[in-house]
Amino acid sequence: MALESLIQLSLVTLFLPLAGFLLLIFFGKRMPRQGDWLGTGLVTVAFAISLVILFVQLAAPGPVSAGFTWATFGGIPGIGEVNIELGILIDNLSAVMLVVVMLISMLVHFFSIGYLEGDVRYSRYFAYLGLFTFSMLGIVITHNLLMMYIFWELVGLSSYLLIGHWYEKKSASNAAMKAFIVNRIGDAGMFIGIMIIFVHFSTFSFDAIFGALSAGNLPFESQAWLTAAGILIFCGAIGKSAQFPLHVWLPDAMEGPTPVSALIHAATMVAAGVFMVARLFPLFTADALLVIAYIGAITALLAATIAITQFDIKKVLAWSTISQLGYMVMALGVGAYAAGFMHLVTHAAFKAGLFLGSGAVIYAMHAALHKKHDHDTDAQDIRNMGGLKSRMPVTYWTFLIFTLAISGIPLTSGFLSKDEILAGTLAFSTLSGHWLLPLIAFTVAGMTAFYMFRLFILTFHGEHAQPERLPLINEVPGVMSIPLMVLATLSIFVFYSFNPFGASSGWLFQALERPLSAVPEAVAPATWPVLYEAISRVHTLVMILSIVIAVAGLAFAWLVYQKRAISAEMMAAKMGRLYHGSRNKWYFDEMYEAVFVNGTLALTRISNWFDARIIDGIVNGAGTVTQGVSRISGWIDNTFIDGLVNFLANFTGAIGMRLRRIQTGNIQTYLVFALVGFLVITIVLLTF
Amino acid sequence: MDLSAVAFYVFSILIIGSAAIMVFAKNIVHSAFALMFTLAGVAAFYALLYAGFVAVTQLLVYVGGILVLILFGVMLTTRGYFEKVRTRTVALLPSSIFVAIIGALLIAVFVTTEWSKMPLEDGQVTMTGLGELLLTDFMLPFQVTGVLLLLAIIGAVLMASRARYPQQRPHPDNPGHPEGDPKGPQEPGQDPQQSADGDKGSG
Amino acid sequence: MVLPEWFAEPGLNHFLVVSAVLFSLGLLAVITRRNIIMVLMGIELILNSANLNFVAFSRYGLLSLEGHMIALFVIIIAAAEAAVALAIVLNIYNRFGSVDVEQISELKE
Amino acid sequence: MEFQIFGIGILTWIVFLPIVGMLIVLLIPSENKNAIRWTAAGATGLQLLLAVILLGLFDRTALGINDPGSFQFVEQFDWIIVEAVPWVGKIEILYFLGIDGLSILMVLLTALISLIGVISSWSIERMVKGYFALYLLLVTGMMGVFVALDFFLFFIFWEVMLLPMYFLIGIWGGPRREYAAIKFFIYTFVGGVLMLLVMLGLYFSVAYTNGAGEQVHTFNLLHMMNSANFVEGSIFYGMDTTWRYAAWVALFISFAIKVPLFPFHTWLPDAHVEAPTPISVILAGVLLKLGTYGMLRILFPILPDGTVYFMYLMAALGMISIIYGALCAMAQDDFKKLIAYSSISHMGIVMLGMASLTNQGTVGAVLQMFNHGTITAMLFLIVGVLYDRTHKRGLYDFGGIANQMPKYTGIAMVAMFAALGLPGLSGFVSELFSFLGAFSSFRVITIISVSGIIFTAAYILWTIQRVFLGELGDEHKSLTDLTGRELLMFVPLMLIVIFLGVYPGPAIELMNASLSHLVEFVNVAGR
Amino acid sequence: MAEHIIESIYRFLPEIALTVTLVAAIVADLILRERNRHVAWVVLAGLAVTALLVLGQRGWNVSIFSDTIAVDPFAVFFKAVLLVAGIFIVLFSMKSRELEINSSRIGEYYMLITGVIFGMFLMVGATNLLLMYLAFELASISSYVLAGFTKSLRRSAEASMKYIIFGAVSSGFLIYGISLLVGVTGAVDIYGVRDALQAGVEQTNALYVAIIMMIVGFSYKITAVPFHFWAPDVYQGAPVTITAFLATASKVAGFAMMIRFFRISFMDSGVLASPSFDGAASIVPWHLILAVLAAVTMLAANLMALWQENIKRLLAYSSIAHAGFILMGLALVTDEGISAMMIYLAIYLFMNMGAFYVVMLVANKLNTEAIADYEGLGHRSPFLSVSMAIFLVALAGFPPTAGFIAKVYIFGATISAGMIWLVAVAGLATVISLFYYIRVVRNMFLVEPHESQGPVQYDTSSVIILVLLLVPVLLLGVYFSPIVNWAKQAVTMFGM
Repeated sequence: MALESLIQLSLVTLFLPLAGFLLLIFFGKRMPRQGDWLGTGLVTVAFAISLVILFVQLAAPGPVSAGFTWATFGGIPGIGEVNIELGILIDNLSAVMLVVVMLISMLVHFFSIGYLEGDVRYSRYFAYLGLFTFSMLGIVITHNLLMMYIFWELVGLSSYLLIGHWYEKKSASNAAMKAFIVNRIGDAGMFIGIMIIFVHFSTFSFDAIFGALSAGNLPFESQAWLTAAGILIFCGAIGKSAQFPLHVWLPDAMEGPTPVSALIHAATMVAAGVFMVARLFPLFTADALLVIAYIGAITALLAATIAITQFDIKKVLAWSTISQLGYMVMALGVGAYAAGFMHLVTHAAFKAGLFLGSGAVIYAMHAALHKKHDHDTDAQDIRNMGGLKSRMPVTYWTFLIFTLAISGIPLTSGFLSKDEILAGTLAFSTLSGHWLLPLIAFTVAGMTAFYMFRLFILTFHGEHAQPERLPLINEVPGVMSIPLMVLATLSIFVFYSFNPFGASSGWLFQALERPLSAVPEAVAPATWPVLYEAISRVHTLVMILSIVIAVAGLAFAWLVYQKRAISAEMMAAKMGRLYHGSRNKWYFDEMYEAVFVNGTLALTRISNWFDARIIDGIVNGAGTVTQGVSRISGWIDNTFIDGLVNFLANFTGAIGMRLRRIQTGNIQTYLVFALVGFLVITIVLLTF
Repeated sequence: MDLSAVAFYVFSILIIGSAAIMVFAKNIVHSAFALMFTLAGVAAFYALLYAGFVAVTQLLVYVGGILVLILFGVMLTTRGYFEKVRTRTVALLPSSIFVAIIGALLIAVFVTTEWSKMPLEDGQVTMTGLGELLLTDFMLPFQVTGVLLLLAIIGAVLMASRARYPQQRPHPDNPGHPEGDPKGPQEPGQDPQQSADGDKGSG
Repeated sequence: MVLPEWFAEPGLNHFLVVSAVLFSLGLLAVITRRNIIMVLMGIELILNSANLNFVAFSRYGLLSLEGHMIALFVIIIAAAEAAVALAIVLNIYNRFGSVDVEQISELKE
Repeated sequence: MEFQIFGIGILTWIVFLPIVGMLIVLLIPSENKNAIRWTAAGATGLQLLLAVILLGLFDRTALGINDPGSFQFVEQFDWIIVEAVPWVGKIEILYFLGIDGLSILMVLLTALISLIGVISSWSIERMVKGYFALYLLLVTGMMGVFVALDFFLFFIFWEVMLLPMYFLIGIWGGPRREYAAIKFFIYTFVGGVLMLLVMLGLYFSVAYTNGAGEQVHTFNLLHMMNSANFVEGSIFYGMDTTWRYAAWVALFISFAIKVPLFPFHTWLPDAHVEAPTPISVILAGVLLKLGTYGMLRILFPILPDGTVYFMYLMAALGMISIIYGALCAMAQDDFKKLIAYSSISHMGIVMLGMASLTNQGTVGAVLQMFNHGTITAMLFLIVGVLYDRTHKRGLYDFGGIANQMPKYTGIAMVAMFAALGLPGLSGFVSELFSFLGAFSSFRVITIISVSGIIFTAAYILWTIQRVFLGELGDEHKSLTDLTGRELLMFVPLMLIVIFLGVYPGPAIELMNASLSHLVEFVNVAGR
Repeated sequence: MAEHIIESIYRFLPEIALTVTLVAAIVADLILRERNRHVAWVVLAGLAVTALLVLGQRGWNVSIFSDTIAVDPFAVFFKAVLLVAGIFIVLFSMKSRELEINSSRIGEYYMLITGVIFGMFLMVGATNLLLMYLAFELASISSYVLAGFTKSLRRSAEASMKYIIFGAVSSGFLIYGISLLVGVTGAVDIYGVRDALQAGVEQTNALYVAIIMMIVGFSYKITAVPFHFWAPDVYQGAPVTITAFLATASKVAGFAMMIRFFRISFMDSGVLASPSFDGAASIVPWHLILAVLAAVTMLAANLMALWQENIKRLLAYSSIAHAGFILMGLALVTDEGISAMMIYLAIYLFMNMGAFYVVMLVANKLNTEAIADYEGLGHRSPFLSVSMAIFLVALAGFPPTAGFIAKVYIFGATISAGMIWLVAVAGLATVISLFYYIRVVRNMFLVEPHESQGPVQYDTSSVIILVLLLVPVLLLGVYFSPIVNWAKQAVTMFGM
């Protein structure tokens, strides 16, 4: 297959979901079954094409790209031309990501058919899913920063729309808004980063930028600016991938329908940040990468500590997602490029599975509650669950596989990628001395195993909170359970590497070769051969350690929640403040509310006051003048109330008033004034 | 000090003194008579300045005409003889100081100025000369003065007379009462006794 | 300039000084007397003072007979003006029943 | 390029068609409301047709700006000629129309918004005749400003807009219309006086030698742009003199009032809130552009030294406007007022882009002018639709109308996200290029300004939440979705917004040559 | 000499025609007796004939009657302007209801109007100081009477009283100033003054006093602050036709005389301001005095106008303010400035007349002059209100009305002369002026009338007169080269 047709195929993949979106938004309501078949069908076709692309690309010698001129500047005599191109780049990275996105999207489409049955805006929902898929693909296959930013924001839009799908709920629309605005903050940083790049290189194209960088052409001739550009662009990832300190939106985003959480807020969109860092990897200096690594580490730890104490099934998964994203970011930061990206892929599968599984649970719980006309019990609270194993076997078993995968138990995909990340961090610390990173990485690995099994056990094992409700809970229909099974299958190691204890020999790891850094050597990170050597040295140790830690976490959870050997309440009481901090997400929301939200609101009020009182002054006065003499007295009162400028206008009017008084009606007074005028002129003239 | 100097001082005292009396006198009739002396004094000055014809005219027109006119005015605007003849003078002191400043200024300027002089001989001033000027250089002013006097007469008659044709026509546009005075904020109702066309004066 | 000497021989300046005094007194009458007729008399003084200037300049200054001529015209104008003014004063008296300037001040702000 | 209809140039047609319409409107008896409306629609519709023809015939490579040869559709006649007298040379005022890349989009925008304004005015029932007569006069003024190349002519058109606007707000406006109208009037009048003074100063300073060897004083903008034409010893002679800077400041203020830039902006919220919907549309859609257009057409090329000298001032004011406007918008409870403040914020971006004196910056700025015109027009129409139905504008009065009025909500979403600068819609493209251009000239200012997009997102989303999302109140259960007439005004705007968002290339190409040349010229002449 | 006089008489035909008109009016008044309102037609005919004769004078540049009066393009320009004013005033008077209060004396009214015009004709041409004074008095004395024409009204009587007192004192100042000027220069005509000044005058202080006193006299006529005090009261008290006349024609003539005096005696003599005042050469910074007067006038009048409740009074202040704008032109000491003044005066005539005419029509119908009573007029009488709005907008100086052109030229000349401070003051004053003009417009259009108030009717002839005034106000706004060319040429061919 000619490589050019890859471009065409990818365009088809890109536009099929968009077509679905457009058709559904305009005609969805009039279609049979509100057109869910259309959206799902188009995405399925697109998935098939993306598989073709992946296979062709893996067989092909190198990346393919194509572009067209979007806008042209200059080009008149005396001014050079600047072309702004949009275009597509298909390489291994994008091909893999393409398949991941399409796969999850397709599965979520199917799952949604069951999950959202009978929803008010059923067709709208599928339209938005199409829009999201389109936008996400745009990020994946673009060959330039601008288009990435464009789709970056569009993804944010579709996320906004989908989180706010049930906008009648105040919490849903709030969450949607919060997601968008927090993302915007990150995007603003990214935008500034892009500006730095563009203003210097006059191009958005990755290749051209890397090329220029390799040639030693730095933004504003300064390494500091390059680092800054890298960090600023990474801000986009901080927002989108919910990294500390912009992680606050993701848990709230769980207000959206659960399949949406699976697709967007677990598997694909939030991973876009990781993808972006991978895509721009050559651009980052060592300093920038270090910042990235630490951000990732902090995020991973922070989210893990919070996830431990949450009771909402989706919230636990949300925090775990953040934690895992932190992992990926950290991996990229330390230079373990393939490991980080591989974790993205594996995580996409099992986390989507987890979410869909939780969706199934919620769906079932909801149905049961509905039958009992119980509208007060929270269908998502794990304290209200328990013992579901018997009622939902498919869900149970698939969920178990996903949980094992995320905990990093061998034979799962999660073990493969997590192992590589841990190795990468440890290797990095041996090279650079940043020992905090591996420490956090291992701690988080243990915590992950613990809280995931806590969730698993509380949901599926033990006693149901209200035993009489349990019989009402039923397994979900096939359209929902089949995606679960697919994803569970994909969480097995064999799809990524035939060696269950070493990913580096697998096709995926091989395909994701770390690109060469384009930055000057002085500020470049350790090269891959160097890092690889270090990894090789620590690999066995890491593997053993990671298995031990994961099993320990698992066992601890088993002890606490299954055996009840240790009282969770007692532990919480002992932890005291720490527990409350964790339970309350370390008060980030409250802090932001107090500082940023209230600060901004105060600022708006100040601005508004300033506008109305101070600046508006002059015309207030002026307007009143014309509004009639009848209100003079009231107007004079205002003189002393309104602001400075107002005073000036009033002053004018007041002079007018004073001047008027000399018009007394007495002709002799007039004459005296005239004579005074005469005298003044004469004296002035004769004296000077 | 020759005779002309003596005459000058005598008349200047007369002029200034009677002018002062005119200004400061309480009784308007006294003022009018004081004005007469001033005007006569000025006429004498004219004579001193070789302007005999002007002096005569001054006497004729001013003393004979204007002053009489003023006296008529005084009488017509007072109810009964010498009853309300006394008129008020207000803010006299500040006004006097103020005017004195103007006067002082003028005097200072006049006194300190070195005037270009081309003294006139007595014989140069002849009636013939004046007449010639009147018919040559001052021809147009002379004619115009005629028009001016005509207009002044028309005006004076108009202002002082009562209506010629008492009957009123309604305005073609508006059959309403033509007397209506557009209402301005400062236009109070008229004194019924003094209302329209009730003119008592006569030219 | 020694004073006595200056006084000894009356010249142009002397007449001008008298004219200035007359002018000032005229002004004073105009601005202080409340009777309109008195105001008119003040105006006559002002006109006279101007006339005196003309004639004095004819006698001593650069003018010759023109000064006399102008003086004549001014006298005539003064007469015309006085006639009209008195007619107006009569009208005022008929309307207001008074010739007090202060009372005739309905037109004002 | 020549294009004439009945021997009269196309630009004359496009400017004076509304006047013809106005005269016809005046002749129609006032009872015949529909005839009046159709006349207005016809006049503006024809105008739009002509504008489209212009666009079709437009040569994208011609430079314009200060190059008389490359203006298009030029019509130049002597208008006022005063023959030479001993103390001053020959004086000429020209009837000089022409367009270049800077004005073509503005002409198009004016024609489009005018027509949409007429459609939106269909619901006006009071004194229809007077309304449309004034409206058409206003349209002529706006169009005239965009095509005039003689300062005098420019000024006349500029001021002609004032009175109709005053009446349109003052008679057909909301409860505080009088206050708003006078405020608008005074502000703009002050600007007008300043402009007049500078114009006269320039006029006396500029003289060129014509073919016959006479020295001719002229208001021709192109002659004013040539620094060699400044008469030695005249007030604006030379470069970087105090008087030139003073003139720059005065002219800048007069334009900034129209833009409006902080701190000259307070007329805008009031005018917008009180004006009837179509007038708000015109005001936001076209009138605000006059200020920035005037700067690019007159201030920059004629006083390039001042422009370069005060570059940072302009950028700083732009920055303040962006952030301050956004913050004020966030504080509003009134839907219309919110949009009004958002206009200040968005025009700040225009200012920032222009101030950069870079190619991308100015192109972005002009594109932003166009896009803001279409987007804000939509937003005001959106408020108007709601106001027509409920007579309420408070943001807290609504909620949950998304389900009740899906078409309306869809269109509103497009407009609002375009205002928010969402990629794929036109607002993004112009903001992008404005910022890109600005960043190469001012790093710190631009970085601060970019934070404005966060505030913008905040207030727009907040608005969407308060108005469209949430539970539907009972009193709004009877709301009807858009009618055909209303769709007619939204759809073209929406298509433009989407098209330019997806593919701005053609629009940029239209003005690229002229603006590149302008930037080049100002940078060379001003430094 | 005889030929000169015959020649002079030939050159003097318009003025003679006016005199004949005056006489004819007197005769007609006697003949027509109770139908004396038809005297207006006689006067109109006379003015028409005069207009023809004036047109015949175009291009002449002679000095007649022994250099006492000039017939030059400058004078012709102003005569034309004055005739237009005169004709319109007669037309106004025929429509005025107010004048019927004293309808039995309407014959005299027209005679006096003719007389005033005659006086003004002399004012614009006079080059002899005595004739200047005479013409000044001629125009004034008739005006005093006219202001009090509706003498049964107290306000009218008061107006004429105030007018004559202020006028007489001011003319006293003028003649006193003239006497000193004559004494200093020894010349009785302005050419002589010019020559004397050129030769150098030693009596600097006396010259100062003379010029200041003359400026006081002129300033009264053109209502420059602080010599304007009579104007608001008189304008308010006088019949509206006369107010219009005083506010336009009288001012035009005053300016014309003032321009001629300063232009010939000072500008032509090259006697301009110099920083040193101790030199022997007498140098009077008269233009600075005028500049300050102009600035003070613009500011004070506009400020005082802000609060007016009476429309006539408002227009009075407005006209005072305009005098300030116009006076700027003379303060510049350039021909540019003078031509700008001429343009301004001509345009000002139309717009101000128009405003007064509407005021009169409204007073005729509604019997009111209060601005508050203009509320809702726009709805009751669109044509009248729109016309009024146009006139006011023109007065405020908006394009595309003629008022804008007037401002453009006067501002332009000021900038050209480099008096930036003055033009800044003028700009400020313009902004202030907007407030009160727009207030009237606001009352007319932005306020709804009460339901009881029906439409205001007016007859066709009123419409025609209004249109006659509207056309130049609008036309001169978009095509003004004829008047500009005329003014500039007139200044070029100034005097001898």
